[in-house]
Amino acid sequence: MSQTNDTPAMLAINNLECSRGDRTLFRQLSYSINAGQCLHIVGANGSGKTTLLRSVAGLVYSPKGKIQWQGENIQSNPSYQSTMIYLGHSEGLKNELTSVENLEFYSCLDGHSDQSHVDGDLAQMGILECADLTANKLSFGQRRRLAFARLLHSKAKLWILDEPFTGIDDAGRALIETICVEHLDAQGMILLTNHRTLSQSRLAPSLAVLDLMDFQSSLDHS
Amino acid sequence: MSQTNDTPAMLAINNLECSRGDRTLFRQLSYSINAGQCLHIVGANGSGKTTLLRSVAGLVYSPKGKIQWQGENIQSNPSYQSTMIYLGHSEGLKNELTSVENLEFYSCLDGHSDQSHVDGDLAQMGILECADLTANKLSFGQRRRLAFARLLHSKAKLWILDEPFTGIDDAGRALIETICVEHLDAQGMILLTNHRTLSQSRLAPSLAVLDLMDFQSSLDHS
Amino acid sequence: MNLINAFFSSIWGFLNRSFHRLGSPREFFKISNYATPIFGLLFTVLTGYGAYLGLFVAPADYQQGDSYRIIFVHVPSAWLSLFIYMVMATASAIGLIWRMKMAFVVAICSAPIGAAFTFLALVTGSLWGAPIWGTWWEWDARLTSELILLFVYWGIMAVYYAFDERQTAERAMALLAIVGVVIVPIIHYSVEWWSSLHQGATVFRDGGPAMPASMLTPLLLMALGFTFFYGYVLFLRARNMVLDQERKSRWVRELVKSSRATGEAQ
Amino acid sequence: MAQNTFYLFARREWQLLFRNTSALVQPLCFFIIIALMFPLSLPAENELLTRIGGGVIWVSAVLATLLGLESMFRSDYHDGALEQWLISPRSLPLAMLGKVFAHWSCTGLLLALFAPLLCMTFRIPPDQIWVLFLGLMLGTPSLSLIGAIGAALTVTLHRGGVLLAIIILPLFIPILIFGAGMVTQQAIGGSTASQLYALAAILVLALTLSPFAIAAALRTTIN
Amino acid sequence: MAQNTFYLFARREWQLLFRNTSALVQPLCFFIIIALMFPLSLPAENELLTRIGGGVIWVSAVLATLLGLESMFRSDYHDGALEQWLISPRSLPLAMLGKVFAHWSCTGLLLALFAPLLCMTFRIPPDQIWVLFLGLMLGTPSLSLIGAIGAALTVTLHRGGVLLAIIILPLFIPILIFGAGMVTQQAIGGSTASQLYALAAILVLALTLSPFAIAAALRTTIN
Ligand code: HEM
Ligand SMILES: Nc1ncnc2c1ncn2[C@@H]1O[C@H](COP(=O)(O)OP(=O)(O)OP(=O)(O)O)[C@@H](O)[C@H]1O
Ligand SMILES: Nc1ncnc2c1ncn2[C@@H]1O[C@H](COP(=O)(O)OP(=O)(O)OP(=O)(O)O)[C@@H](O)[C@H]1O
Ligand SMILES: [Mg+2]
Ligand SMILES: [Mg+2]
Repeated sequence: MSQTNDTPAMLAINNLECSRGDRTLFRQLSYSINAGQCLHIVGANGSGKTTLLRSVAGLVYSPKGKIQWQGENIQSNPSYQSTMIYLGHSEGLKNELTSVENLEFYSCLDGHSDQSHVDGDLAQMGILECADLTANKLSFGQRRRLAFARLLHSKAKLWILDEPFTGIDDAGRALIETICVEHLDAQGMILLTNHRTLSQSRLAPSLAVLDLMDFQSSLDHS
Repeated sequence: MSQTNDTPAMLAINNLECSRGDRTLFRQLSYSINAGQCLHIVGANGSGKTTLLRSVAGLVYSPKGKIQWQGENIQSNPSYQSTMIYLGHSEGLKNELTSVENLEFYSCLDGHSDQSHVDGDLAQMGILECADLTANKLSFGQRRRLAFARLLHSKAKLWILDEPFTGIDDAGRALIETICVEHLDAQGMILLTNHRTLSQSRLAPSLAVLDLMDFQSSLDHS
Repeated sequence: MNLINAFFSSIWGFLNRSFHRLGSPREFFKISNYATPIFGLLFTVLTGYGAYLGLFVAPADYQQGDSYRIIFVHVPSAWLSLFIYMVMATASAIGLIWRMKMAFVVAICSAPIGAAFTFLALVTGSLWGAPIWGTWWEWDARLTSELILLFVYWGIMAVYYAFDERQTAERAMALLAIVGVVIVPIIHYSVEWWSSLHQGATVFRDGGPAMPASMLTPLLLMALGFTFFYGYVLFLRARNMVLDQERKSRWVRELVKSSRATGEAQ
Repeated sequence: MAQNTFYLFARREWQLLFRNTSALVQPLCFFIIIALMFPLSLPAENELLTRIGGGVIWVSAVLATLLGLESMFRSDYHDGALEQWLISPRSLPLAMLGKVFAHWSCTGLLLALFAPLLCMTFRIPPDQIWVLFLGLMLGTPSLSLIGAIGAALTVTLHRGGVLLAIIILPLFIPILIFGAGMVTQQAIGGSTASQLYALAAILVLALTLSPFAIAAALRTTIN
Repeated sequence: MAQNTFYLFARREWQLLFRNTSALVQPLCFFIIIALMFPLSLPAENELLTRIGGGVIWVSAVLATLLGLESMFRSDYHDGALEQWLISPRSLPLAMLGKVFAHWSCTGLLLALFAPLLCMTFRIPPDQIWVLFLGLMLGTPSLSLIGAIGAALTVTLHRGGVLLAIIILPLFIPILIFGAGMVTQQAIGGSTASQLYALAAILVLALTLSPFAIAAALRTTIN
């Protein structure tokens, strides 16, 4: 893993080990990400990608290893939390609220005092026609798009995206890629998983790949 | 749509129209599928693919149009229900039961009197190591694989699969394609959606594509 | 023999046809154009005459004086609260079995009216009970089961408004209405099954009504009048609902257009 | 295959219930706690408790059943299992009968078996305890069967639990009246036969009709 | 921003509650129905009802609160909203206080306001009604606050509802004893001050501590 040691990395994972039940998923995982980088985590089903992302988001705590943001531990660190967004398989949308209301809530939660951008965001994600439908009526892909609309005006530096392209059609995929590229250009960071290679995508230039396999092989040695 | 009118189609969709709320999703959709065919339904997010599949599965009832299986309406038609399997986004797995128990239940439900094949099925889907984990501990991809294990010994002729490849890694995708091809070779039928084209996949030879766009354009004329 | 057969089959045919005509929202709307004012008129005449007879002509009760006159409101509204429930349950069953849209409309439009009559029966009953029994509320079988009927009505309305897909809402409501029908015999027979404060069957009982004709006539007139009132309000509500449900259909659009045109002409 | 369907669903439900043994005794605990709340919140007089004890136990049984009903179909709805039952060729009413039976065996049956013990702490005389037990054995299956209709109707709704209570409690009330009435009758030395027959009639009705109503309700709400 | 968090979460909860207006009156209906079950299941004597009325209303209030608690965090857990709150920079205790406040305003507050009417049908004398009302106003917020801790602890569990009831009801019992005790005291002409102070003390404690307990419980159970 090529790391330049002179500039302090924004996000540093140090010797992380994650276990679930009796099973150790990966061990001695170290990696750091700098501004403008996109890290693509690959691995077979059940290899621990989601667990890694959730650890970095602070949702799973593992006693072994360290995850640091600008030199500070991420656990209950508000300055980290306010600069990080995690989007996983469950989108955190309330079925009873409309698309607009859902997005407005997250916009408030992310600290925007003004919600006028919400309609524009929905339009940009191509779901303006569903603005007043409650979320349980949305199609699978429309839900995913709604969840991603939150990224459009976020001030977060670090995006953690678990399989962002599931259920999204080709147009949507291009859209999300564009949004990600813009974020990276603005010195943002992305951590994502995807089962297909991204080397053909627009993200390729700033892409780094981390294969969880590499940290499982060490399991056999020990 | 090229249809040979002399052999009666196994599954015939006739002038189907589906609406949700005030919106008509598609109209005058007619299509028939014969043994050994795989129909790939394409369309943008929210165009109504899932609704179409659920209609064919008998979960959504639309008063306009007809869906027939071997000349009989599919509504509460046990002989149809016993030859059809629908796998959607929610897998129907009980979080509190282990993989084996979940699979055994569905095997019983599908009418198998003997459950000895269950372990082999799990092994074939590459999730034997999770056999005794309760389903809530499985990773996203492992859940999907478990749901697909049900297909391995099913006697159903018609498989209705909504985005079967979501969350599944490359090895799993190859596996599922193989299973599908075998099913088609045994004169089975498949109805599926997928956001990526399948023309490169092993399913290509028996593939037909139905674009929902074609049945939306007619909406503007009326 | 043939004649009788022909007679019955023509009656059956007529019923069948009118059933189907009523089943179509458009036909219903046409019929209701005439029926609504007729029902309204009958309601006014019958209730007016009944009230006149009841309040001014019928003699005062030798025990209760004039306070008994509340019977002319209490009994009809109590009867109607049960009658409307039966109508609602029947309509629900028809809707579920024959997938008939209008039946659901009738059922769901009946619910608030039925609830209102139940409420009226409760209020008039307790107003009447205050002087007669010396208490305005008692936890007795008839009174309590009538209160439960009010909750069943509310539950049915709550279920209808809890779903936002109309088809689902209608069918769910209909199912509940059918299940809830057990409450009706319980209310009706409660006075016999449990010893109750409330008096037993007075009008429809073996051996004829235990009531002088001077009281019975206004009572029956009022009951008939209330029934027409129910029909009147039902038609009004159902018309609104049908228009709303069919707002996208051609005949409603034409209706709107033509009424606009006449509005402009005037 | 028909008998199988009943057994298949009952077994699955038992599997789920026995998975965490604490879930198994929960309705029972709940029943006891509710019943015990009354002695705590009433003026302390022995004779009062003996008089109202039967009623309190019946109310607690109804509430305990109600609390268990809420979750009856909810998780099956959320994880898509319900859909699978709907489109399976198995008879849905029979399947639901199996499910309700398993459910009852871990709530109503347990409550009924335990109620006599509770009665003793309220110092209810043995003849009344016997009547109460009989009433609960006849009444609780109807509660589960009727309640399942409500659970099926509200399964797709947010905050369905409270709506469930509102639509179902009025239907429970006749059973409650007959069941508690039996105890009161016994206490004053009257005949309990009419209430007993009424409870039995309700049970027969519920057993034959409610499986179909549950199935119809599920077919209505899932689409 | 701090005040905002409270308001943000309270408003969201209200939005959800007001979405279907029937959900709003449901806890109230439930309260009434429970309270109604008693007169139906007890021997018919006027004086009996007047004596136990206060206790019955308190028990009903506790149960109505309990039923509403079950769904408090459940849907937020299933749709992933809870995760998002946990990793947001907002103060979680404050957010939870907002949520509980909105929840209480549509359950406990409504119940307390409605209880006097119910009391009248039980023929409870006005001075006792007043005491009961005061007790409910002080007691129900504590019920909601303490109950939310239990709801947070059991949110990830299948059939959590019943477990919730079991771990929370014992904690509710002190409140119930003081609240119902106040009414009994008033009935026999005693002083109600000590119970009043106890309820107030519990409320202050619950207000200051339980938001942190709720937040801690959520952090523990979600991972
Ligand atoms: C809140 C209190 C009351 C309620 C809820 C109530 C309810 C009812 C109901 C539901 C019926 C219709 C029964 C049926 O058709 O099967 C009815 C009928 C009747 N009620 Fe009441 N009632 C109340 C108080 C009273 C009082 C105080 C009186 C007078 C003493 C009274 C006199 C009658 C009479 C004479 C009938 C007609 C009986 C018949 O022939 O069916 N009710 N009431
Ligand atoms: N009540 C309603 N009113 C209007 N539109 C509705 C309503 N309910 C659902 N819809 C719309 O119906 C469509 C349902 O689409 P469906 O789930 O079949 O799409 P899909 O083709 O499977 O999409 P995806 O690719 O995202 O899975 C969505 O566009 C949704 O917005
Ligand atoms: N209690 C447990 N005991 C043993 N293994 C467990 C336990 N809980 C979870 N696991 C395993 O931990 C892994 C979790 O994987 P995770 O969800 O991170 O996978 P993933 O790489 O995201 O997979 P996918 O590609 O399917 O999303 C799974 O393999 C699961 O089987
Ligand atoms: Mg994953
Ligand atoms: Mg879809």
